[in-house]
Amino acid sequence: MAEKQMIEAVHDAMFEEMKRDSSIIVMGEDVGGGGVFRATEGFKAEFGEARCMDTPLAEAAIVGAAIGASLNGILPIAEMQFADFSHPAFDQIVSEAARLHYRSNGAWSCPITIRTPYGAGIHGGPYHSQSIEAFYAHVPGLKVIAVATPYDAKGLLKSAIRDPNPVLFLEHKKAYRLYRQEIPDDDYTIPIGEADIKREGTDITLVTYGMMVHHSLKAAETLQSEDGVSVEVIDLRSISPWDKERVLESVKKTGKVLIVYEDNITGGFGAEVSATIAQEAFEYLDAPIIRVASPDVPIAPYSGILEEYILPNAEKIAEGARKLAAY
Amino acid sequence: MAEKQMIEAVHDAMFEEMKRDSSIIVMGEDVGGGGVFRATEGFKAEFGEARCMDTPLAEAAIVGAAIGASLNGILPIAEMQFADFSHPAFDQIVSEAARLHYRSNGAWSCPITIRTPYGAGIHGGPYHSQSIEAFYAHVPGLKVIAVATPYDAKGLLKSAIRDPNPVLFLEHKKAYRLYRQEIPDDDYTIPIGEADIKREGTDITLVTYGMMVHHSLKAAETLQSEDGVSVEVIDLRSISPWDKERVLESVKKTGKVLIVYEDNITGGFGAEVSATIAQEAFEYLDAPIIRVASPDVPIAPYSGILEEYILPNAEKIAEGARKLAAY
Amino acid sequence: MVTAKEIAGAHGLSPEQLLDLYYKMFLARTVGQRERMLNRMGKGPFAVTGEGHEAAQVGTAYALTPGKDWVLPYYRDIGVALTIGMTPTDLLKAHLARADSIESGGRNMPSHFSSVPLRIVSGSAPVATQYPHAVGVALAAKIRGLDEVAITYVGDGGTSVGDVHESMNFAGIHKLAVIFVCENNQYAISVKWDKQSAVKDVAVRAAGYGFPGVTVDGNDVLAVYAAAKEAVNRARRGEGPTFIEAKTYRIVPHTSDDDDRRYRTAEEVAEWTAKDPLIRYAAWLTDNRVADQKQIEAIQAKALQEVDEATQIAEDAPTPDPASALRHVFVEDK
Amino acid sequence: MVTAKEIAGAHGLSPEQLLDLYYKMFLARTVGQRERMLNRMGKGPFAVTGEGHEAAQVGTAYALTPGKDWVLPYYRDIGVALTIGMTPTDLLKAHLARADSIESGGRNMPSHFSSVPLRIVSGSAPVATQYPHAVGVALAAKIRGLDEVAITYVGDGGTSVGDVHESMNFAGIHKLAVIFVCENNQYAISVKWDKQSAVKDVAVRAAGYGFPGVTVDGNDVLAVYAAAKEAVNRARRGEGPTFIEAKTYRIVPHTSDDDDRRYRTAEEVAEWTAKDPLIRYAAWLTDNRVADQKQIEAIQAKALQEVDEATQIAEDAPTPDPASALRHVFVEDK
Ligand SMILES: Cc1ncc(C[n+]2csc(CCOP(=O)(O)OP(=O)(O)O)c2C)c(N)n1
Ligand SMILES: Cc1ncc(C[n+]2csc(CCOP(=O)(O)OP(=O)(O)O)c2C)c(N)n1
Ligand SMILES: [Mg+2]
Ligand SMILES: [Mg+2]
Repeated sequence: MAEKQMIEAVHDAMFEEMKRDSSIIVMGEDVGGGGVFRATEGFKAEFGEARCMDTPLAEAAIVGAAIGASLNGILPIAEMQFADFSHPAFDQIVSEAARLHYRSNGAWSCPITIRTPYGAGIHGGPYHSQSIEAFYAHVPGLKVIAVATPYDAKGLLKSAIRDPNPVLFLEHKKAYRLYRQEIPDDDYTIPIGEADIKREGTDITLVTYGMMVHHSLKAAETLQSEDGVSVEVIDLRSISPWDKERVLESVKKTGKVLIVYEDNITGGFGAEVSATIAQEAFEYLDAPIIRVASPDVPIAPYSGILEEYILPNAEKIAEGARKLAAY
Repeated sequence: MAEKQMIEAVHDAMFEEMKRDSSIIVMGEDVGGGGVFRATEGFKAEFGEARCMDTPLAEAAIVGAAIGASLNGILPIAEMQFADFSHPAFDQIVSEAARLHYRSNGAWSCPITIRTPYGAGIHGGPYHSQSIEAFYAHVPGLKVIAVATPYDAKGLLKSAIRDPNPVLFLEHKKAYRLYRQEIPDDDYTIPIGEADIKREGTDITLVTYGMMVHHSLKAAETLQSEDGVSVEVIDLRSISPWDKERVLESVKKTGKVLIVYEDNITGGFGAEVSATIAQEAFEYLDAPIIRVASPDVPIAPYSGILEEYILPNAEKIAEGARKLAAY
Repeated sequence: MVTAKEIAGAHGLSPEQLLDLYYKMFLARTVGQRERMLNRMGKGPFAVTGEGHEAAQVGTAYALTPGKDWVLPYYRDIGVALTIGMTPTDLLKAHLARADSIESGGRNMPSHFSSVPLRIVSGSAPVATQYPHAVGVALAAKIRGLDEVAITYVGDGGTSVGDVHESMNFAGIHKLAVIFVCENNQYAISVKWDKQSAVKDVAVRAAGYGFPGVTVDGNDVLAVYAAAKEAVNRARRGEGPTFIEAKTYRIVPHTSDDDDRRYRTAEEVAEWTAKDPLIRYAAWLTDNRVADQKQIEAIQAKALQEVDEATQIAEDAPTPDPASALRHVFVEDK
Repeated sequence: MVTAKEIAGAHGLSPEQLLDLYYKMFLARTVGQRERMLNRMGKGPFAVTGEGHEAAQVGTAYALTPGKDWVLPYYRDIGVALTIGMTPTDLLKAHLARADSIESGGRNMPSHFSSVPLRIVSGSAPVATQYPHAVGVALAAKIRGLDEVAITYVGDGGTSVGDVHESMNFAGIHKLAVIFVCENNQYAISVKWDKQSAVKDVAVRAAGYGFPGVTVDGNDVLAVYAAAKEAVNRARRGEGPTFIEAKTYRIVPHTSDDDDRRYRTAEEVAEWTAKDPLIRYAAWLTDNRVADQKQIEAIQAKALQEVDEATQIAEDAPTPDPASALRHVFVEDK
């Protein structure tokens, strides 16, 4: 066991996979120099330029070339330097990576991994802070993961790389150096599609993912100590597919649901979680399903004052949980 | 009053607006020749090439140039030939059109209209059939409309053109020539954000939009005649902003909700409608909120047999309504 | 008097190959016409074909090694697909959306060619998205030390798309073994070339990416073949990409949904129909005594019979099982 | 002996303008340094500045008519913003995310320049998205019969983006009054130019769009001004776009988050620091007796004092009201 930051876990997952399988390459802007977040530090020295390739500044071509390479015996991990800059690659991701297998009736497949730092809270302004999981969780044929802990990051990134389908791997950039966590030295993976109960509880089911996991755990702490309310915190980790079973199970136990996400509330992925519960566990609900998320403004204004105002945090989450507890 | 098909209503709305305001132009692929659906038939002859401009095949540039033109005294209506081909313009729509006003603290604004035929049921295959409203309804700063009747199309397209914000105007292509409807000869508009109760009912609230409005009305008919169940059919028409008030009002009356949309079920806009109801009208619900939508497969396979299998229709909707009625 | 062998040799081909070129072109023409006919008969809801493009398509594809080189065509490339080895039956099953269509089992529109063994990569409808895929295929070949070539096709309209720029730039930097083909038929549906570009020959853009761009008479199959052969040799030698612009004309409407009388004159179409690459090549073959009229007609008869048989097979083939629509969204575990 | 007036005249400028150019360059340098200093002091979380680019920025912008012509800069263009008329106070308020920052009221990152009266269009962070906006602005001017010019800027990295191709193609077709500038500092963060392009001079690509592309020494403010002036004249005459590549170097890290020692040598930076466009131009001014050392120092002192005052004003300016974060998502009804 070694103590690792999430960015190190991301680094190690790729490094170990590239050691294991020489068909794996990383490609993207500045990855050769180690990447702007240092995720590929030392890769060029270890694996050479061909397997740690600096690309031109052209996201559509990065994803498009990754798709093509994956058809010819190479397993690319394509980096989008920031999730906000994946937008120019939207067509290649949605029309091509996600649809190739289906449109060819299963004849062709596209096992690429697209990894990218996402999320707010770092004064990144409206173009270095966005959440993009809602766009892509809506796209059949694509798997979407969002992590915010070192252990989950390493185990799920390895699964993403080994998955025969295109996977969009979202790493919350505020969690990169948030803290260190003991993670196994030996090879391990976490199955895509499995949620993780980060805290057990009996009164309220709190469904979340990404950076909000940490804020939610703090809020759950507060509610336990100050209100004696027991909140079960479920970290989805996988957004598509997502772990309905585990969530519904918890809801049937608690009867109260709080859904927390950093993204804009309208059309955010939490809406899907709510809609699924409202259809499949309605009989068990003792209260309205409450969502705590960012209001519908571009995420995020640069000013720390403005950014803090719009982003969910432990206080706002606790407030929602209290409403629910009191219901 | 004159009888018009929806495609004619779309044509007339633009034609009349361009007559009224000489700063309005249409730009897009093949619009000069009348457009592949004939929406701009005769525009070049009437308004000249400068105001009915054939662009290169480049959606990002079409939207990007429209944004720029809108800053300098021109009101562009940009056509995406098919909604599926708006994907290359995703970055220009999300990062630029939708965010310009906010990021400039209200100093700049972008009053463009982007109109595009969307939706399935015409054997268009996986690239001439997509619904895209869920992607864009999630984007703050953008208004999204989806129409499937001649009257709504004309009134809302005029509102979209006159709106000072960027508006994505979705026209269900299967509805273009579906039927004729009496619409006023004189100028009229429909406020963006207002839903329309297409059929009054007391037992079930059916929330839908686009082509599904027609299938839902048929299903409502069936339920009335065969089961004596009264279904209220609400056509949202505006997806963002959407008419929560009217929907919640109806839910409080019926206590049962069926949400119908053509798009893939997971992360579709209907999830947002459900989540809003589950939070704001929970006390009034007598049954689970049921969604009838397409399964999570690329919409739509080319084969009519496969396409029909995945798309919602009157039968599938009626089946959902019966479940709900029986609950 | 020069022999057919010498004439063929001058083009790096055998007399049989010269006739094979004509056969492929005529077969492509016939499949295209058949698809349009089946569409008019209401058997297939949609048809997009390449009549007029046969020289550009067959001439380029003929320079490749099928099964070794990679092909990323666009929807008009019936002649490319057939030259590489797809059969009329394959294409007509796709046209009729049959369950066992190797293109897509009825999921993709017709003329969205695909064959794993032939390395013809399934394409989509958004124009030009295959360009970066070809770059990636060639990048993988370079990393793996393989001398495989990737060829990709787009129309003149497609050259306006950003992906084309990003792809040519990427391939130029790494000297990848990609051949970028543009079948310039001077129209993007109804939009004439002068509304798509300020330059006459789009091939000049290749200079901006550091590799050769050639403009060739796209109705002259031997000229096209020569340009493609040269590009393939360059690519195999590791000298990088080539852009080939084949100037041609589609003598049919854009698709079965299009009425081309709205945007071009009958005179213009007639003028180009007179330049029909099949008529022209057949004349060349006979003028040069590579074949006589009887041989030409025999080839035509053979192709027609093949397409008739293929039509029968395709029509008899089963349609997809409705519930199979749910399959292959993700890779199914073995 | 030639007079300052004659020397200036040879460049189509007055002696005062020659000094004004230096003043603008030094002001830009000073604002950039100030932002980095404030960032190191922890007063602003982020700084992106343009030290080294001053000649390219001031030289191009100086050819425009502020308030009439349209400017779509990128994040490094402090010298462009100041030359057009934004003040050090404007830029420093943006750096400190103040409520009354005319750039964005603290919503956009610093150096995302904007001024409605000056027609400097608010930009985003995704590289090169402003290129098509400039095309649209010029398209509108053409439709409306106005002789306004739109100038837009991007770095060398930006030239790889599809939007740049689509924009240049569009502008070329319609001969729009757009000037496309590329400040080629040879790096996209850590990626050297030879990993971004197979051609040495990106300006050659303009030929593929039917308009002139010029490569100019981006550290020679008068050479840059001459190229820009020529482009503006062309545009005003309705002769269409020009692409200007200004070869330069950023003598500071990419941003306050970057450590440039990871990807370039101290020697390389030193070599270019010696080519500093300010030192070079100051020397030219004194060598040609347009100014003496005292005048140069007076200009520097003036700029420094202005930036000191601006810093004070910006630091004293109020921060945004938290709840104002909810405003301006949509246009508010009057
Ligand atoms: C990105 C995108 N935009 C629009 C379309 C609709 N469309 C299909 S084909 C076509 C014209 C293509 O013209 P060209 O590239 O010249 O090929 P051609 O059909 O002439 O062979 C258009 C606009 C599309 N398929 N993809
Ligand atoms: C579409 C997009 N991809 C990636 C980034 C991240 N990024 C910001 S600046 C930059 C390098 C730009 O280099 P260049 O265009 O040469 O401008 P310079 O900073 O050298 O002046 C990158 C990759 C971005 N802002 N936008
Ligand atoms: Mg064409
Ligand atoms: Mg640079």
